[in-house]
Amino acid sequence: MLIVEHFPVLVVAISMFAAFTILIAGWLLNKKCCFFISFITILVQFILSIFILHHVLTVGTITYWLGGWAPPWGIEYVVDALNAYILVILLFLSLVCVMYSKRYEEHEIPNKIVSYYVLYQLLVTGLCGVTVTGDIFNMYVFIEIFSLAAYALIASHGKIALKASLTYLVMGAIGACFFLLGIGFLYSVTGSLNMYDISCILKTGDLYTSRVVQAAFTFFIIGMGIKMALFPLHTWLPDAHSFAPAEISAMLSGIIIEVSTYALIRVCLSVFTVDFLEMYFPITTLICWTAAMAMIYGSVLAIAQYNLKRMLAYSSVANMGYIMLGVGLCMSSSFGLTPALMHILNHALMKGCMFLAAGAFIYKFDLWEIEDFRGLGRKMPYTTLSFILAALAMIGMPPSVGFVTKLYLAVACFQAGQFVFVAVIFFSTLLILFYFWRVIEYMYIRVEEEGATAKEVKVDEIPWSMLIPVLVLGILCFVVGVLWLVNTPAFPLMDIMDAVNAEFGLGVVP
Amino acid sequence: MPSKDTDTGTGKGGSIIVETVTRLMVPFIQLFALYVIIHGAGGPGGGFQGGVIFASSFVLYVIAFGIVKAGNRFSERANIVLFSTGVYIYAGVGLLCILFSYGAAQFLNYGYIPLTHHFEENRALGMDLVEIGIGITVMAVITSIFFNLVWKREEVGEREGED
Amino acid sequence: MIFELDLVLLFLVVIIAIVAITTRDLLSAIMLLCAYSFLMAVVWVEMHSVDVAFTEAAVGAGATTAFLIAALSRTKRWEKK
Amino acid sequence: MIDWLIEELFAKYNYWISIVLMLIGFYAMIAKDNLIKKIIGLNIFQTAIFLFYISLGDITGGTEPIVSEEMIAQGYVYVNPLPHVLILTAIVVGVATTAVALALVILMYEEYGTIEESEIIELERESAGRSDTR
Repeated sequence: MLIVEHFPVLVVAISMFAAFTILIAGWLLNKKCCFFISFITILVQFILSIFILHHVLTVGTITYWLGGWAPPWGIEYVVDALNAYILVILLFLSLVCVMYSKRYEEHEIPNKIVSYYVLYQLLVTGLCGVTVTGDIFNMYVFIEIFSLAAYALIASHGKIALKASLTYLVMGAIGACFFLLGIGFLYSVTGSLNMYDISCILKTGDLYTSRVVQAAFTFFIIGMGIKMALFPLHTWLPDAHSFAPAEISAMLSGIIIEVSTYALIRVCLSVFTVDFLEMYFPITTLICWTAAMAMIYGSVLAIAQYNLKRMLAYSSVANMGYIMLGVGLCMSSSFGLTPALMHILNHALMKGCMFLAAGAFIYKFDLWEIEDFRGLGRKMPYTTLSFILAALAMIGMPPSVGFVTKLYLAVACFQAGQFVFVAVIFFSTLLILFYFWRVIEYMYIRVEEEGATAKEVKVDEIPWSMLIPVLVLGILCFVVGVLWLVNTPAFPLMDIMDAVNAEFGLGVVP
Repeated sequence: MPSKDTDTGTGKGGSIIVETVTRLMVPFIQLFALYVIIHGAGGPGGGFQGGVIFASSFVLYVIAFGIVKAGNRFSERANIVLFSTGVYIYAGVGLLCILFSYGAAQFLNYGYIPLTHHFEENRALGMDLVEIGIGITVMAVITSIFFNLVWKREEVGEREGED
Repeated sequence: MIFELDLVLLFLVVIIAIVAITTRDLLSAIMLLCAYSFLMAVVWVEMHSVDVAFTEAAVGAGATTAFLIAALSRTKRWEKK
Repeated sequence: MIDWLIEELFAKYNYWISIVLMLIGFYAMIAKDNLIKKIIGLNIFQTAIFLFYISLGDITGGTEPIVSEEMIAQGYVYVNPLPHVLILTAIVVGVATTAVALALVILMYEEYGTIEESEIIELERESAGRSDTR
């Protein structure tokens, strides 16, 4: 057995170890060491995940039988191109956020640092677990672990965040229970919990027309729809995103709802397979229309917000629409899942950068409202610069990541013959331009109204450990966009996409 | 560390009957909890249930003697060490399997830990070890949650446990 | 399993659940939830899942009730209408 | 008609009751104003799902899944133990969720002085209104 094949389980186990090491070290030794343990652990995990991705692309899928029990009796970890890709993204963003969190949390909650990092590490454990597992019940357990950590982390600043966290908890518990019910329905017809095994039994047993299977599918869609804030079920999202600490907002928007999306994609395509979706074609059409409504609704409500973080939260609803549009179109275009997966990475970069920058404004000057940002472009040049880079990427300036997504999505719509969605993409781009332009205007242009104070502003930047993550993400918004377009051998992003599409039998125009 | 002005109202101490019965019952409850933990592999029960029963003995103690007196006997630090120890046992056993077989066996494949000479016996012993680890963690976590919920302190960090 | 016993227990469970969510005294609601969990445990013994019944009796009726009462001792007992 | 009733309603009574309990719990989670009531509803909802799972594993005339070789040889039929194991895990998750929710409720009570959701929203709106006027 190759040592690389142990890495999927090590990614989860190391993280869990670290969580409790932080607890002991933080209470018995020193509060300062919590951050370093967390940072080093996530760095190691990130390196491991890159090895996993490399192995998956060069050799093939990793399957790992936990405890040596053969599936379908034991728990199996399966890592293919899709998992490995998501794993790398999530660990990269976690690394960036944990780096940012050092100064921010010392400033905001100095006496709860230990609990904070323990929960953060548990959050990463849960997210990694969802990603690597190939067992549907195991996936449920990990979803609950990361959700529990997320509830506590959102509430960590107290006050108004408590209400947001409790709303999220109630909604999230309903979603998770629906997921559990879906598993129960599937188990009752197949008698198995291993995803690959279930899909085989469904196919060979000709169970696609069974009502129980259809009900299970509906429960999965609704359950994960709540967790990933799909349009009509997104009501917990704006509060949770706007009152959480900055890096948790970035994680929520960039990773947590994306991992839920991953779970949905995995269940739809690995368990139910493309054949099932083709049999019930209205499902994908419905997903597309819901996504289109989410794009418009999120953008319109984002315009109505005065609070920057709340505006970004509604923008997340719109961006989930982009991802789901990609999922909905996956069977009718030659790109397959490419636009959806592409936007998962792109959205993580853009939203991560913007939420971290918004947190920087709060950290430095306690500024929440967009109107208060007058002249911020001179006071904090680097932070605002990276915010602007991410905003331009979100609007879709070539060659940024947002442009690449929109290009691929639009071409996919043309291929599918769904011209109305092209119009929707175009319209939502206009709306995005509108609401980000407002921020840019206040930051750079409307300085004069302040009068004399505008002249004597000094550069007053955030500390380096916070600035580097923001800058890195802001610059990556454009670098990754170029990488998507040119596809160099060193960063074979398109090869990953091709591997994913080949695995699910997508990307062939019918 | 214990705050005198708890609003739980249980600090007065109850009747002598309740206190004496509690004193008598607590060791038996704990013994039963240990029985449940050890017999988890072959019958109903296991680490989680045993841990909860063990923790419930502390809950009973709090109900009978009041939070202040119980709180003096309850060490936050010892509790933290305990519930980390449990996780270390659980995950450590899993990692030892990989180490002892030089990477040939999977995580949690207990058969490869050289406790005895039989593969199956190793597996049973490994399972017991894991149950004990889970039991310790659950006991500490449930006690900790209960104390944090019932006891108003300066800062209450909400903490949850999964085993 | 004994069909009649099962049916009676399950109806009792439903009634207790309805009363537990409608009563305005939160302490009695919590105690009813405790009773609900115990009856559930009996139902599960009767459905031959001893392990789950054991856990439900320890966790649902024991730990959860203790947590809820602990929380109630720090908040209000009566629900407003 | 009678056959249908017996077939669909009566023979599968534990599934129906599980659904009724689920709806009760769901109603409490959505409609109740009191936060502790919401948590009670959450518990009922989860237990209903557990009932569904246990009903899946149960068979008429089965025994507990703790059997020896001789008992199987004698023709004892034991119920499916896998759902039981799943439910053990789900119970753990459920109690963890309850604990987190209760911690949040206590903190909210200390913050707002009430555990009624509508009053909290009211208080929040007031404080938001004040921050707008500043």
